Amino acid sequence: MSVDDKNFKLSVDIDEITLRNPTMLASGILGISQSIFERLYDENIGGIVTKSISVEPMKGYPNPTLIPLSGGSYLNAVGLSNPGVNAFSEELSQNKNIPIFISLVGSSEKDFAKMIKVFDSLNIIGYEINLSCPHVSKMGMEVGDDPEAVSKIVSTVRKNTKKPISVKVGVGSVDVIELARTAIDAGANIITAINTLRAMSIDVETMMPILSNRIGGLSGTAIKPIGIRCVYEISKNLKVPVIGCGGISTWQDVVEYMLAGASAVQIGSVLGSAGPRIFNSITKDLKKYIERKGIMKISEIVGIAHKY
Amino acid sequence: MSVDDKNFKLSVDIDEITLRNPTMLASGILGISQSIFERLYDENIGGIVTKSISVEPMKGYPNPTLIPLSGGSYLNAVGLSNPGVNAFSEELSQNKNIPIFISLVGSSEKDFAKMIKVFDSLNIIGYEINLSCPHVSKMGMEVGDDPEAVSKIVSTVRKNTKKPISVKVGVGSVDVIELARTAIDAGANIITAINTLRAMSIDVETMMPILSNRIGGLSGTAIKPIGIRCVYEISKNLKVPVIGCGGISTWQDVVEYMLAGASAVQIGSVLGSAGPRIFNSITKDLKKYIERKGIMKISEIVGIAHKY
Amino acid sequence: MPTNIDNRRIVKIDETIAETPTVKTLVFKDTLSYFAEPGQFLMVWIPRIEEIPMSVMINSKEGFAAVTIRKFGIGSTSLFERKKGDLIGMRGPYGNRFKLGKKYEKILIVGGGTGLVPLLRLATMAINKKIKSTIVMGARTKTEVLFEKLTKNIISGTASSLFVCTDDGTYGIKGTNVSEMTKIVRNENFDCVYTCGPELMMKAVVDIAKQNSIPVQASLERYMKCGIGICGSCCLDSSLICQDGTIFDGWQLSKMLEFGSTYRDKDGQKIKFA
Amino acid sequence: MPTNIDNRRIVKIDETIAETPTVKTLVFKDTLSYFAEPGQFLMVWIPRIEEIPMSVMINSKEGFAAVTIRKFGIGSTSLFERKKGDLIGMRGPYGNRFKLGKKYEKILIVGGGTGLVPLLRLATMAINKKIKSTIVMGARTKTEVLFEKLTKNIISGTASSLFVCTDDGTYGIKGTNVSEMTKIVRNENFDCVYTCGPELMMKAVVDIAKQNSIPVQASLERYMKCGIGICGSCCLDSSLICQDGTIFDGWQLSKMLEFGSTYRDKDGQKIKFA
Ligand SMILES: Cc1cc2nc3c(=O)[nH]c(=O)nc-3n(C[C@H](O)[C@H](O)[C@H](O)COP(=O)(O)OP(=O)(O)OC[C@H]3O[C@@H](n4cnc5c(N)ncnc54)[C@H](O)[C@@H]3O)c2cc1C
Ligand SMILES: Cc1cc2nc3c(=O)[nH]c(=O)nc-3n(C[C@H](O)[C@H](O)[C@H](O)COP(=O)(O)OP(=O)(O)OC[C@H]3O[C@@H](n4cnc5c(N)ncnc54)[C@H](O)[C@@H]3O)c2cc1C
Ligand SMILES: Cc1cc2nc3c(=O)[nH]c(=O)nc-3n(C[C@H](O)[C@H](O)[C@H](O)COP(=O)(O)O)c2cc1C
Ligand SMILES: Cc1cc2nc3c(=O)[nH]c(=O)nc-3n(C[C@H](O)[C@H](O)[C@H](O)COP(=O)(O)O)c2cc1C
Ligand code: FES
Ligand code: FES
Repeated sequence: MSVDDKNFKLSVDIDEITLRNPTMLASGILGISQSIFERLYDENIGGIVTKSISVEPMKGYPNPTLIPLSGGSYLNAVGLSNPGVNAFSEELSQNKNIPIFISLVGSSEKDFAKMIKVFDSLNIIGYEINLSCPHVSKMGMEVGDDPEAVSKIVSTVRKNTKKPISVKVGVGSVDVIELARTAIDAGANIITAINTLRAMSIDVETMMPILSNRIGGLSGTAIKPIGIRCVYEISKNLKVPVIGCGGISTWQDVVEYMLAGASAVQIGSVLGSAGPRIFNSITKDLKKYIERKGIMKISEIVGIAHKY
Repeated sequence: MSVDDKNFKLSVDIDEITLRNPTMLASGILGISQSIFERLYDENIGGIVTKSISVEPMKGYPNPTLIPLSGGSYLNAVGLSNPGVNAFSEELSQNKNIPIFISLVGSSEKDFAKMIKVFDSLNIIGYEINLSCPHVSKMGMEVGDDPEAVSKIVSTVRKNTKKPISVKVGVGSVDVIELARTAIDAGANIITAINTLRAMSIDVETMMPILSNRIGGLSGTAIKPIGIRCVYEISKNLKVPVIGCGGISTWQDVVEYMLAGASAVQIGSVLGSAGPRIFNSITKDLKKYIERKGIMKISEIVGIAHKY
Repeated sequence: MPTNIDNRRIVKIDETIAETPTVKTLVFKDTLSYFAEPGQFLMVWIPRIEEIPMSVMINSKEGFAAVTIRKFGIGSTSLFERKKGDLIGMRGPYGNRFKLGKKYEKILIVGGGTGLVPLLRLATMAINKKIKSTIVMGARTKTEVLFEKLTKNIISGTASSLFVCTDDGTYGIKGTNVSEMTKIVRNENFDCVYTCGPELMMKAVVDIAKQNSIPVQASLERYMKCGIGICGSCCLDSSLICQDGTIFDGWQLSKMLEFGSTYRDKDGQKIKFA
Repeated sequence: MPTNIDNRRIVKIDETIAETPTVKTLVFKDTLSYFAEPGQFLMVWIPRIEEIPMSVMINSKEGFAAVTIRKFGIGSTSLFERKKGDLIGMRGPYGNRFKLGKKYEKILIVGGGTGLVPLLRLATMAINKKIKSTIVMGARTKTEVLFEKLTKNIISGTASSLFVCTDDGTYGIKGTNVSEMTKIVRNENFDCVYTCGPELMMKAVVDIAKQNSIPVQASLERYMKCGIGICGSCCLDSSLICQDGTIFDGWQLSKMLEFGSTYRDKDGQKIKFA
């Protein structure tokens, strides 16, 4: 079997982008180093989303910033720590062939315009706008919960770049479909769903919140059924390309998201237990699955569950 | 040690109600039979919330209505099946000393007024209004997502009864604190948080949604960190008695909810794996915990985490 | 070997066996079901149609099990109509099991219709343990007699025996399995009586066993949604049929006011047995 | 024995040992830490203050382990100040381990400061396996010499030996552990060199080992948030120190352009080693 045939079977289109397979790195996971991106690409990842980048470098919150919960779930409040637009454009400057989305976070339209100005000449395939970080004031979710702000920010990004824009939504206090609709109306091409859910953990011996920020975002296996539901509802109602994210740890989870309507998926927390080689093993298993099912191309399964 | 002493240590006050211990049965779990309530009371449960009752009997959805997920989480869409107000008041007519909240669900103020007329003379301690069932149209969450409807329904219930009213909130598309505030302003005494979260599961072999209703509510261990966060935020912001619910399966989980601000807790899904005797074992362990910590009364720990 | 019984398995139907015009057996490969204890049940998923509780039927192939369905409402009819190669899902096996005392030598098994399904698994086990089993099966009429050949195979070459009764006398002994049981227990001593079938039949079996001071175990049925002790729809007095049962002994049954008297329908209202 | 290393344990500090004016050891009971492999680390929680990675220190009591802290910034200072009876939390032990080849007979251990912590666990293990260990420890000055007595206890009655160096010559051999190592490897053959300490020191140790064609293993440090391969903050080239390391061999180190050259700060910007 030729390499082309192999690529053909797993390759997916998201808006105008083609990825060699539907697996992507979720934002904020291992997401600040070009060397790591190259290692992941060697492990057959389909695409990369970087850590959310802001105009200025951010130290983030003190530790604990991440808590492993039981059964493959995690709670985090890293506080969007990132090296800032300048250091990060330097980091990506040598990128050649890795399909990278840069995730952007900011509190004003100006922030986004500034970053695009720096990033847009890099070898990247698009942007993901993080409107759904559930634990940093004035960024992420607080913006995402304000439809007017969403609309303004997305239009600004749209005006400043020709590259595809994905808007990452979460389950906050605005209906996820409405949020997605607002983003699409303002010029977004793709919706990424979902980010972490606002959550908390308190230690019973010390009686204290564990995260330094007290409240953080829940990720991992716990949120998969919620992510599946959001992808299903968004893709069914809006007929836009959706990238599914949340709680994926097996090839079955990838298939489940695609059946729900995701054109591709992002994988995050499971890297903690499985390491970067999971992309290799999941893509191999995806290929076995479509061959067993007699499906020509994995993209054929996108949204099949809508029929039933 | 006398019985009184035992009761004193674990007893909790919620608004004007005193329960012998903070553990309650969550609505919809084993919740339609007086004989079962008596069995649970023999197992040392603190209080009961019944299945959500509507004016007319409801068959609910066809099966599958409940899916066990991995790691102690569940997805359900039973469709609020219940025997209706008349059969259920008959069911409870012989209740003497079991502290029962009746959970009410309806789509109009009239529905609620009708039910209270029938139920209010029974031997019950209060009502819980279900504004947060995430998977039945025109009931539960669809009402809960409409602040005006919430306000009207709660005021109507308030006008028709002198008993304490708890309003059960969930993570939908309205901010949980705002929803709680609306309910309290309209006359509710207590907030129960949280209900299940809208979620979905698709089978990868048949490519079909599993629940007959396709979308259902996520319960069990997955949602605990979200429930803890909601209880923390509601009790911190509104200073009202909160009953915590969601993903409790151990005494540590009960303590965690109480530290977050819950005066009592409701326990549901874990009954699937642990059976009714879990109330007995959890209350025993709670007693050991407070003795080890040198705490006189478990209610002293309510909301301690707010201090840090 | 898989261990999480809650995990839904999707299986291909390997074989279908027409037992009577309205009863069919579907055979499939599933390790957990193969190792089911006698009396346990599966929650069988008919995709996009229903999920219904079904006792685990024995099958001769290693690693295989089966369900035997009586065509009834939407769910069972749709399952009945599945063909070889179709996909169905299942979780379980759930519930407790028929218990065989260590010193048992002779047992009496009384069943009717698809109630025979768990009893055949029990009979197989008892006979393997060299316990002499007297099996009394009832049916309304000749065409509804179930599993006769299979049962004969199970008992062949052993001291166990089979009595087939039809209400209308078109086959075997004329009369109900209950009236036949009454005769049998008059002449022979048994360590235990086991029964599964329509509730009023079981009620009669339990009463006769009690009158004759024989221990008895009955597998009860109630409307089930979750099958695992969460929803409460299967409650009978203070018991949950799915979690505490389905099998109860004479002592437990004697305290159940609703046994043979009332059941709850899909919305939880109490209905009297006709 | 507990098995989920990700589970946070809250332990009471059982004993505190002042090692130097700025270094303290906290002893606590924790089965998982007691069984830690040499080189593994814990994520130690100082409630409402910080969570910091700490190598697992040996302790003589069964079921007990320890951490040895150098007072530095907020987190380490706050941990340093904890008293007997105080509660701290921990998860782990995480990371890979120093490997001892099956045929090893003689190893060289070169460490400085709290970098000695994982090396002492290694030395204990090596000596138990009858591997002759030459331990070279460095400190800037006499008051900063760490674990000398403890190490003497570990090696007493064995063929192993200890060299203590101070940069300023106020105690033991005058000079760095690196210059001492240079002398030692000239006269003796070793199966492997193990090192942990400041990165530029380790870089020198690794270079000398390479020049002398001795296999080498070094335990690296980078800023860690998660400790388990999720956040990426500990990346060094394409490696994650927490998940792929902390221990790397000479072959891996030779491909790491950033080793001894740059590290990333808390926001992920690359900084050159001074
Ligand atoms: C533990 C157990 C084991 C069973 N084993 C078998 C078996 O081996 N073979 C067999 O043919 N039948 C068995 N049944 C009965 C079988 O589950 C029902 O006949 C079947 O569910 C009918 O479904 P339906 O959709 O065709 O009927 P519907 O038209 O939906 O309902 C008709 C009647 O069937 C019963 N029923 C329907 N759904 C359920 C349900 N979820 N749980 C319990 N009863 C239900 C009720 O009495 C209901 O009134 C068993 C039932 C239980 C509880
Ligand atoms: C695997 C590993 C094992 C370690 N073992 C020990 C040990 O046994 N004894 C000991 O005293 N120290 C050890 N350290 C170093 C120790 O973690 C840091 O000194 C400590 O975290 C400083 O925290 P702070 O809050 O006091 O410093 P800050 O004032 O917050 O920071 C000062 C410097 O400390 C380091 N640091 C701070 N936080 C971290 C962190 N989360 N991860 C890594 N480095 C950090 C950074 O270099 C930082 O620039 C180890 C580090 C690692 C990575
Ligand atoms: C440690 C950590 C950091 C994260 N940082 C970001 C971020 O910077 N931007 C963002 O959009 N999402 C961020 N996320 C959310 C993930 O991208 C993803 O949406 C979420 O973790 C769910 O996927 P998972 O269950 O596969 O982890 C972060 C998640 C984790 C666990
Ligand atoms: C099968 C099932 C039925 C439920 N029915 C109701 C209901 O009728 N009314 C209600 O307010 N909540 C209902 N719930 C939600 C529970 O009361 C509870 O809020 C939720 O399950 C979270 O708690 P747990 O994780 O302990 O199960 C139901 C939950 C389950 C699993
Ligand atoms: S079927 Fe749900 S409790 Fe028995
Ligand atoms: S510390 Fe997070 S990846 Fe290593």
